[in-house]
This record gives sequence, structure tokens and C-alpha cells, in this order.
Amino acid sequence: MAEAILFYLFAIGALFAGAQVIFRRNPIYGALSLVGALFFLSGIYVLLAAHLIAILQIIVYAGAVMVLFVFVIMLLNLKEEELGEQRITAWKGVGLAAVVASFGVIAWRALGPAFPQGALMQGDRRVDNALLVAGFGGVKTVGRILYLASILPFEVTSLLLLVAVVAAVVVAKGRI
Amino acid sequence: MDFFHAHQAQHYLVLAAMLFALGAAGVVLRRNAIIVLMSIELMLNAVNLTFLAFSRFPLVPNSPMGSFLTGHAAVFFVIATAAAEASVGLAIIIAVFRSRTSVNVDEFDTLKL
Amino acid sequence: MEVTWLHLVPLLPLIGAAICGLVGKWLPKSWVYAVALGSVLLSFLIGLRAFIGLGEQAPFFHELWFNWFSAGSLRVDMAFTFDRLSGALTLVVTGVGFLIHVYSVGYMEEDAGYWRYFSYLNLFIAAMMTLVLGDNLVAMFVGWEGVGLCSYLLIGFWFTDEEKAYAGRKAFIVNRIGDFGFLIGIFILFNQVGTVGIAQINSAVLPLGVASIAALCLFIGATGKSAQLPLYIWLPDAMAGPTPVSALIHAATMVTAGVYMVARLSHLYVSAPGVMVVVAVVGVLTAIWSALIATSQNDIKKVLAYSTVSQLGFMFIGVGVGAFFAGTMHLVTHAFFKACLFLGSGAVIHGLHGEQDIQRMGGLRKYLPSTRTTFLVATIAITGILPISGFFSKDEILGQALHTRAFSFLTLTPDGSTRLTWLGPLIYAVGSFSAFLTSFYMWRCYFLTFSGEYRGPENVHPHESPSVMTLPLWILAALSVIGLVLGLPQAWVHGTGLQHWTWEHFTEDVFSRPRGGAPEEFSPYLGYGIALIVGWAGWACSYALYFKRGLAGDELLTARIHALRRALANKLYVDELYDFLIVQPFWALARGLFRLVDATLIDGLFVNGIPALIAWVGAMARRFQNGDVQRYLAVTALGVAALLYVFLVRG
Amino acid sequence: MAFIESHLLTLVTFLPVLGAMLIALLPSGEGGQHKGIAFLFSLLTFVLSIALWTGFRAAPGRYAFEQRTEWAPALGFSYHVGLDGVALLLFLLTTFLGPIVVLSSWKFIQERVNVYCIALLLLETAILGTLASLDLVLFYVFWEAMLIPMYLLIGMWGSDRRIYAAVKFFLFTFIGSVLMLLAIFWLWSNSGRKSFDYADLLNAGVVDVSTQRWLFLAFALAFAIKVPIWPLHTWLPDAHTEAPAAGSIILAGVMLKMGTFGFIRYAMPLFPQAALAFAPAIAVLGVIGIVYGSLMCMAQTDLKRLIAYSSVAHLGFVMLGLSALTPEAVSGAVLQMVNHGISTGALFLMVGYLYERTHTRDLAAYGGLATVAPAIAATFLVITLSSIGLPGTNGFVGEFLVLIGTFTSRVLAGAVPLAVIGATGVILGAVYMLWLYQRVFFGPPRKAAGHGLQDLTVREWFTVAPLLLAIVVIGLAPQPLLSAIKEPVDAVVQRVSRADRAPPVRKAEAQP
Repeated sequence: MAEAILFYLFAIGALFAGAQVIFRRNPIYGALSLVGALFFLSGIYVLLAAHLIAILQIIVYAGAVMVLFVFVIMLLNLKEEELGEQRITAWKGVGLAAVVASFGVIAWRALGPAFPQGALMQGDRRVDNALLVAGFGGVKTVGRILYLASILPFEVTSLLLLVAVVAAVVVAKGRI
Repeated sequence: MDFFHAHQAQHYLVLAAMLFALGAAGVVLRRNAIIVLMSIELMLNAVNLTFLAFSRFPLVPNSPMGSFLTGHAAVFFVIATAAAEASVGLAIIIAVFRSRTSVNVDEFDTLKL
Repeated sequence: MEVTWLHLVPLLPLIGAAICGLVGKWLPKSWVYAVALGSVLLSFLIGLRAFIGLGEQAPFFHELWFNWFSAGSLRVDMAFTFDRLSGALTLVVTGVGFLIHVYSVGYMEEDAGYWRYFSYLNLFIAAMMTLVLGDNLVAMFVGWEGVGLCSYLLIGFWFTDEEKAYAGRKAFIVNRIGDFGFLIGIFILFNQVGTVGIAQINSAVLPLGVASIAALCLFIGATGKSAQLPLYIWLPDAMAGPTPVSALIHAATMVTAGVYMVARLSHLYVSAPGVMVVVAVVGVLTAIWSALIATSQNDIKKVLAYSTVSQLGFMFIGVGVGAFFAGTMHLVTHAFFKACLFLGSGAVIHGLHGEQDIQRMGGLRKYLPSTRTTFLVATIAITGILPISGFFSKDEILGQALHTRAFSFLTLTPDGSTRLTWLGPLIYAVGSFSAFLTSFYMWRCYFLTFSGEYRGPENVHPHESPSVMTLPLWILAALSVIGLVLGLPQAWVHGTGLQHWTWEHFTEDVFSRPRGGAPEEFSPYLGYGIALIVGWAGWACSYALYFKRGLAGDELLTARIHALRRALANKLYVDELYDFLIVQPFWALARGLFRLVDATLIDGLFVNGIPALIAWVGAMARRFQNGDVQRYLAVTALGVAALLYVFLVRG
Repeated sequence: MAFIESHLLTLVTFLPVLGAMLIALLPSGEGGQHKGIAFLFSLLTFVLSIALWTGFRAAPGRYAFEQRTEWAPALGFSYHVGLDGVALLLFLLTTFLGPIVVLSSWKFIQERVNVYCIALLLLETAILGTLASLDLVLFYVFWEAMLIPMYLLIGMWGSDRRIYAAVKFFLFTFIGSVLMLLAIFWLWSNSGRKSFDYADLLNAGVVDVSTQRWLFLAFALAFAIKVPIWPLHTWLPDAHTEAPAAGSIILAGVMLKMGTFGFIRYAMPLFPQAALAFAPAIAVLGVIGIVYGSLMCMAQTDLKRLIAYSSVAHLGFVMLGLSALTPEAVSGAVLQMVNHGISTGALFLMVGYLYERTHTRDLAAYGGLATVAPAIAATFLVITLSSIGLPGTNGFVGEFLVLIGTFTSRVLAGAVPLAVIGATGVILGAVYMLWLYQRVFFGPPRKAAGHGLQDLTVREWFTVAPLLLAIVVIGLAPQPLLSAIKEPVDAVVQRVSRADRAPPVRKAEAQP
């Protein structure tokens, strides 16, 4: 019951903040709303027993990435007239309709009767809580996966980040 | 669907779909490139949520524990990639803004030919 | 008899041509003369020696020089046969050729391109000898085309004049049309006989259909080379070349190649009696057609050119009625007197500094006595008013035509009721009328040129040519007289030493007999009488009109038959007709096809059309790629929605 | 020495590449040196190729100077070269024209000389390789390699519309060869041993006749475009007109022959039944090419374009001869390939010299050149006569053999009318070539004859004289050439003309 309450709390918060992101005219408000949305999502991750990811979400996303966003917004310092008028075109309508349709299809499928009611099982027994005690989603278990099973993607990711850093410098600096 | 008692994948999936739709709508509707980028972050988070939900409530019963945690690893990579994407994307926005003094995506159409 | 020296006959002039053509420009003039004349003289001497050697034990000489090329079952040799026919022609070609070379030394004295001229002339002798001596049709064709080339080069010798260059080209192309027929004829015979050797073809049994088509195709070649209807049009224009060339190539030798070829392949032609009819009819039509035109020409060389065409027609009558000996005999005598006439006209033109119009001549007997005398002899020979060479040879042809049995067995209708017995006498009648015309226009030419008073411009002083030019004239005039020996009737010479010298006896074994058999023995006297009457009648008309009145004779004629004379003076508008019917439509067709098919259809529609279509599709597609990222995203979202629908709802 | 003997063919083939590499190493400013090296190497190539002629021994089913080195055995292709008589003749023709081409452009090309020389040399190697290959992959590589230098030659040193012409040339030939590549792959998978070797493929054969037809068409399209057969010819006038003289010479002299060579070496023996079935169609197209090409010549006002169209007519003779399938006709066709290379190459050479002097290709501007440049006129006349097939020049023997062979063909349906219509090309050839000759050289001197037009220089004599010599020598003594090609020609004729009687038996079944 408590989980349900928390879930709805976080979910409504995330949706509200997310809506703010796309509806606020000024990007600075959008960015701050996004930070909020990320916090709410982090809470939801905790509900899903993804403790490490929840922490990473706050540190990397809400912390580092969003600071970068805010920094760039401040740097550009867009004036009112530079923000530009919102334009509604037919294509945007089509896109929106497609998005809504996609959502509808997913929701219909997720909520439909055919969707399997999955859970962590051992034999015939539901074991989720037992497993949660065993450190599901903690640093240790996720770390084992990361460093043992997916060491190559991990290293490639680090390389990707390096490349991204260099690329960002090269692109943004203009003249080195 | 049991709204209050069943602690199930459906809740999370519907939430993820809503967030994804919000993000996609932002990408489609907004002209401001920064907001477009933020909307993309929102979509990525929706995907992350899906991963985690399926990790917690797997569709295939009787699997060893480790296999479920693959979803967590995927989320980890998504976050890292999103960070990289954000940094490069923002760099591009800065570079474009320098040359065209605008961040409106519908004004950037020189790559069409 | 196999020999090893026969190839020298064509080879020596060829070497001479090479020397004159390649280095003649830098050699002293006398060296060029020595090379050019010497090589032809040597050829003549070799030919003479071989000719004397011909006899019972050596009916012919044969030489396989080298295998030119062979592929599959086809084998083409450079091989030569020297029998009585080709031997006699060798002597005529090299002999008359040599005389004309000598004459040319004087005639081309002042022309800077003399080395070129002698090179071409030597090349011509080489090609003509290949034609005459070649023992297979391909070798013959080599000479056939070779003489055509020389003719082209020599007609267009003064090439800065566009008309002369055009005349050369016209001659070559019309000849090529004939050569096309010749080629097809070779193909048919090779296909049938399996070889191109003349001896083998002359001993093969040929089915009527094949023989007819082959003979007809070869005859097309002959009409081209020998200027018969309908391909005679190039010969009058060919007079654009230097006059000795006209004498050698366009009167004495090359143009008779067609007659020679038909005679050489007598077996083929007697196997195709229908084609013999065609040959004879074409011959007689050409004879009268060009004789008519000749009566109204004012260019002395054009008169002689049409006369040549007409005389060639006579020769074809001869071979067409199966009297191959008569046709070839006229070929030989004609070579003498027509060469003499042409060279004489050349001397006149030379003496008048290039004047060719007989309306501006007259009275030249005072200034050019040698030329006048020799011209007179030759004119007598061609018109046959006195029994010298031309009289006998022409009358032999007409007599043979009258009595021929070559096509008396042919029928026109399927039931065989109408036989072609009347054709021979008809040819005789028309031929005799042509002979009358011949006499008329030749005497007109003679009278207008040499009789009366000088009508040319004051500042031109006619003068006799140097002896290097008159000497050949005298020799040829003498030959025109002596040539009568060839044509003496058998009855006159029977049992005497002269018997071996008559052409009929001499070439007895060379030719095949026509299918209907040779004519029965007939007395020549009636024919002689008629021929004399006809000849003198022509002389009398001409005398009355032109000797008495001079140019006024022409005016009198024009006043009487105005339209006809104008048409004749304009060569019966044949050139214009061909131009309108064939030449212009052909060029128009070429241009039209180019514009329609190549430029529009293939290049426009096919080659550039497909890329244009692709470009159009691309332009259409480009409208979707307008650079608006959000539009792309909208479309992407649509796609995602569709995929989701497919996988989640349908799947 | 033994090494050189056993690798002679490879050596000759790649000698030009060596020259190209040398040129690439030199600084780019020194035009004279580049040309010198190019000339030296092409001359050396020719001299060495004479050894190929003297050392050539014809033997049935065997290739002279054969050499085989594994390249990619797992994929079934190897470096396998060798010459039969037909290839040898064209090989010699190529090496013969090589030095002439370099020498001919000595004065005309002054820009990017090093690239030009490299392109010429690489082109020579590509052509030689195409002729020498006995492996289809090798063949295809060389075949496509020909395109690039030629494309550059037209595109970089051509005249006004060179880009259009170069692209047209490239696209045309490339589209055709791509289909051929597919067909080659099909053959490979069919060959049992998964081999690209020519002999293997020849032995394996293609049993299914309808498959044969498709494969034949794929090969034939590539070759037909190269020949070019009507109506695929329209790239040719553009390419010739825009290419520099050297490019035209190579294009007309040897590259077009690659198409006909492809027919006689690949398309016909590999697919005999299909070749037999399509022979009438190809013969008809050949005859159309003769007549149509000649008519096109008459409609031209551009000197080079006219000669380009005459190539269409001449190669029509070759195609007619090849499809007649008699020893005479096929021999004649092969000989005609060589003849056309010499005479049309020489025509383009002369036209190139005229263009260097007058800077115009417009026929209307020409006239009376014989007065100011007698040597050019005389040489041009000899070449013209060769082009119209006058006996005594090389052109006659080829045309005559083609026509007489076609006329007597028992295999080709409608052989007689085809031969007769084809023979009208003899008339038409005279019409347009003599018209051209008169237009350019006779009559009063016109515009182009002005500017103190120079007669042939010594250097130019050196390029023209060998061609004239070849015209006369082949015209008078073609038998050595005919003897050399007898073996392969007979083999092709046997294989194709009897194809309907005994279908090819697959010798090696695929191993499991």
C-alpha cells in the first residue's frame, strides 16, 4: 500500500515536471523542471529496487548533465525575441498524433489482459522479497554484471565518453 | 488492473509510455534546440524506466537472478551515453548559435542538400 | 606453262609508281621520266616476248606469284594467266600506255605535279595489268578497284578546282556501285564453285539460276566500269582530268575492262543466255543514247567521251550476242583510234592553251598539220567510211548481231510461241543507226575543229605540239590503219599468212560458244555495203551542215528541233534526274535519320531520358528532404507508431 | 633468361606500369621528362612484344606464354595469363599504337603532363591485361581498370563538352559490365570447382539453354556497348569528339576491339547455343550498324564525329563476320579488328594533327589543305583508302573475308541478304570518306588552311609512317596474321556452329 502511494506520488510529480519541460517557454524553467522530473524518477527507481541506478540518476543526470544544460542556457542567455514564437504546422500536428497513437498502443498493450504477470520466481515460489534482501540492484550485484558480463561495452562506453569530451571541445571551441 | 494493491509492471510501463510520449511531443513540437535536447533526455529516462521495470518484474519466470540485472547494466550504459550525447549536443548548439545566432531547429536546414 | 617472270609485268610499273610517288618530287625531272617510261616499256617488252612465245606447246603462261590470303576454304592467290586474250590486252595496255606516257612528257611539261602524275599513271598500268592478267576474280577485282583509284586520282588531278575534285569523286562512287555488283558476283560464284579461279569457273557446270544472277551482278560491275546505262554518267565528267589520262584510262583501257571481264568469263555468260540479252540490249541502248547526246556537245573532250560510251555500247553488243571475239576486237581497235583521237584533242587543247570548246576552234588544219592528219585517220577509222580498223571491227559486231543465234531459242511467253529471233536484227538496225550518228558527230567534231576559219580569240596563236607529242599520234594513227588486219573476213585471208593474224582465228580457243551456237556462215558483203552507206550518209549530213556552214549548221539544227537539241546539249538531264531521285533523297535521309533516331530517339529518349527520369524522381523526393528536422521526426514518429501497431497489436 | 622467357607476357603487360611509377616519382614540372619516359617505356613494351610474335607457336587448345600463379585459391581465382592468336594480334596492335600515341601528343598536351603520361601507360597495361587474362576475375579487373584512365583522358584533356562525354562514356560502359560481373559470379557458382579459370568454365559449360541465353545476354550487353553495336553506340561519337587525339586513337584503335574480342573469347565459346541462337539478331544489328553508321557519317559536320561514326560502320562488319560463324568470316572479322585499329587510329591521329593546327573540327572551315600541306593530304589519302577497303590496303582483306564468309554461311539464317546489304557499306564508305576527303583537302583553300599551316613535322612523320607501313604490309601480305588466328577462329567456329548438334557435356560434377 505504501509502495502504491509512493508510486503515485512520484509518478504524478514526474509527469507534471515533464509537462513543464515541454510547455515552458523559457528553457531555464524547462531545465529546472527536468531536474525535478529526474528526482521523481529516481524515487520510482528506488521503488523498483534499483538503488544504484537511482543514485546514479541523481548524481549524473540531475547533477552533472543538468548543470551542463543550465550552464549552456545561461551562456547563450537568450533574449525574449530570440526565443522565437511557437509555430504550429500541419506536420507538427501529424507528429503529435503519431506520438499519441504510439502511447495509446503501448498503454493498450501494457494494460491489456494478454500481458503476462511476471515476477521473480524460484520454482513455484515468489521470491522477490528474498532476492531483494540478497542485494538486488545494489552496487555489488550490478557491478558484477558490469565488470564481468559486459566489460567490453563498459570499456567502449568509457571510450565513447572520451571521444564525446574531445568532440565537445572541438565543436564548441571553434578555433583551437 | 488493480490500482492500489498489485505492485505490478503495468504501472511502471504506463508511466514510462506517458513520459516517452511527453518527450516525443516535446521533440516534435518545440523549436528551441535546448528544449528538444531536454525532451530527448526525458525519452531516454522513459526507456530506462522500462528497463528497470522489466528487470524487477521479468516476463520469463524461473530465470537466474543475474540475467535480470542485465537491464540495470543497460540503464547504466544509457545514462553514460546520454551524458555523452548531451555534451556533444550542447556543443553543437553553441557552435550553431555562434554562426547563426539562433537555437531554433527549423532554421537549421542547410544540410538538406 | 608455269613461269616465274609474269609478275614483273604489273610489278615493274608498281615500283615505278612507288619511286615517282615517294621520291619523285626530289628527283631530277629526267629521272622521273626514265623511271616512269622505262618501267612501262620493260613491261611491254616482257609482254611482247611472252606473246611471241605463245604457241602450240604453250597455249598460255601461268604464274602463282604468292598466296595472298586464305581462310577456311577460300584461297586467294596473286596469280596471273597470260593467254591470247590477256596477252593481246597486255600489249595494248602497255603499248598504248607507253605511247601515252611519251605524249605526257610533252603535255605535262609545265605542270609542277608531273611526278605525281607519272606516279599515278604508272600505278594505273600496274593495276590494269593486274586486272588483265589476274587468274582469279579477286586478283581481277584488285586491278578493277585499283584502276578506279587511279581514275579518281587523275580526274581530280587538279584538285583545287572543286568541280574536278567532284568529278573524281563521282567517278569513284559510281564505280563503287558497280564494284558492289562485282563483289556480289564473286560471292555467288565462290558459293557455287567453291573457288574464285577464273579457269575453274569457266570449266564448272553452273545451274541456270545461279549463273544468271552471278552474271547479272558481274555485269552491274561492268556497267559501272565501262560506263554503260545506267551508270555511264561519270565518264563525261571524268574529262576533267588531263587529256592523256582521258586517252589512256577513259578511252583506251580502263573503261574496256567491263568488256574484257565479260569476255573472260564467256563460259559464265553463255550459261546465262538471259543475261546475254540484257548485255546486248544495254549495249545497244547505251550506244544510241550516248551517240545522240554526242551530236550536241560542244566540248571536244565531251564529244569524244560520249563517243567512247557509245563505242563501249557496241562492244557490249558484240559480247552480248555471243560474238566475244568481235567485242574484244573492237576493244583493241578502239583503243588505237580513240587514244589517237583523244591525244589529238589534247594536242589541240595544248595548242590553244587550254581551249576545249569546238565553237571557238576551226581552221586548225593550217596550224596543226600532224595533229589534223592523225585525227583525220582516226576519225575515218571510227566512222568507218573507209575500210580500216574501225570499219571491220564495228561491222563484225553488227553482222554478228544480225545473224546471232545466241538467244533465238529464248522465249518470252510460257508456251514458247514468241521466240527472241527478232532481237538480233533489231539490235542490228538500232546499232546501224548509232553508227550513222557516230559518223555524223565525229565528222561534225572534225569539221568544226579543223575546217573552216579560226574562230578563237585573237591573242591565242595555235601552234603544233612538239614531236614528243606528235610521234605517238602518228604511231597510233598507223595502228588504227594496220588494225584492219585483225578484222579481215575469214574468206579473204583463208590460206594466206594473214589468217593467223585475224582476231577471230587468233582467239578461237579462248571463248565459249553461245548456247544457240555460232551464227551460220554468212557473207559479209551486204553488211559492208550497208555500213559504208551508213558511214557516208553520216559524213554527208555532217559535211552539208558543218563543212559548208561552220557553226551555222548547229543553229540550223537548233532551229528545226529546238527542244530535242536543248535536251541533248544538257545530256538529257540525266545528272539532274539522278541528283533529284537518288542523291538528294539519300543525303536527306542521312540527315533526317541522324536527327530523328540518333539525336532524338536514342540519345534524347533513351540515353538522356532515363537520367532525366531519375532526376525528376529525385526532385520529387527532394521536397521531402527540406532540412526541417522536426518534419523528419514527425514522419519518424508516424513510422514508429505504425511499427508499434504492427508488433504490439497485430503481432 | 629463363625467368624472362617464362614471364615474358607478364613483363610486357606490366612494363608500362613501371614507367608510370617512375613518372610518379619525378617532380611534376618536368613535362619533357615525363613524355620521354612514357615514350621510352611504351617503345620498350613494343620491342619486347615483338618477341611474343616471333616466339608464338599456335597449338590447338593451348595458350602461348601461359603463366599461372595462385592468387586467391580459396575463392577460385588466380593470376592466369596466356595468349592465343586473336589476343596476340590485338596485343601487338596495342603495343604498336602505344609509342605512337605518346609521340602524337608531345606538343598538344602541356598541362598536367605527368598525370597524362601515367594515365596513358596505365591504360596500356589495362588493355594488355584484358587481352592476356585467362581468368575471369583477372579479366574483369583489367576490363574495369581500362575505364578509369580513359575517363580521365576524356574528362581532363578533352574539349568543350568533355565532362558530359566522359560521364556518358563511363556510365554506358559501366552499366554493361556490372551485368557481366553478375554473370561471371553465376558461372563461378556453376563451375563445380568454384573456379574463375577460363578453361574450367569452358569445360564446365552451361547445360540449360535458357540460362545460357540470360548469361550470354549479360556478357553480350557489356561487350556490345564497348563495340558499340547499334543502338548502344551514342556514347562513342561524344567520347571521340571530346577526347584528345591520343584518347581517340586508343579508344578507336584498341578499346572498341575489347568488345569484339570479348565476343569471340568469352560470350561465344562460353555460351555456344545461345550464341548460335542470337547470331541472326547480332548479324542484323551489325548490318544496321554498317548502313546506319555510314548514313550517320553523311549527316555530320564535325570531322571527328564523322570518323567516330565510321567506326560504328566498321565494327558492324566485325559483328556481322563474327555472327556468320564461318572460318572465312570470323577470320575476316578478327583481321578487320586489327585493320580498323590501324586505319581509324591513323585517321584520328591525322585529325588530331589537323586540330592542333587549325583548332577547329568544323568541316565547313576546311578545304584546300592539299595545296598547303601535301604530305598530310597524301598520308590522309592512303588512310582514307584503307578505311574504305581498297584492295592493296589492309581494309580490303578484312571486309572481303567478312562478306564472302557471311555470304556462304550455312549456319546464319538469312546470310545472303545480310551479306548483300552489308556489302552496300562498300559504296557508302566511299561516299562519306571521299566526301570528307574532298571537303578537307580539295578545292580552294578555306579558313582552316590559313595561318601558314605547317606540313607534317619529323616527329609526326615518325608516328604516321609506321601506320602507313602497316596499312600496306597487311594489305599485301595478310597471310601471317591469318595463320596466327586460324587455330582459335576454327575452335570458336566449331564450338558455336555445331552447338545445336551436341550440347556441351558437363565434365566435372560438383563435389559434395
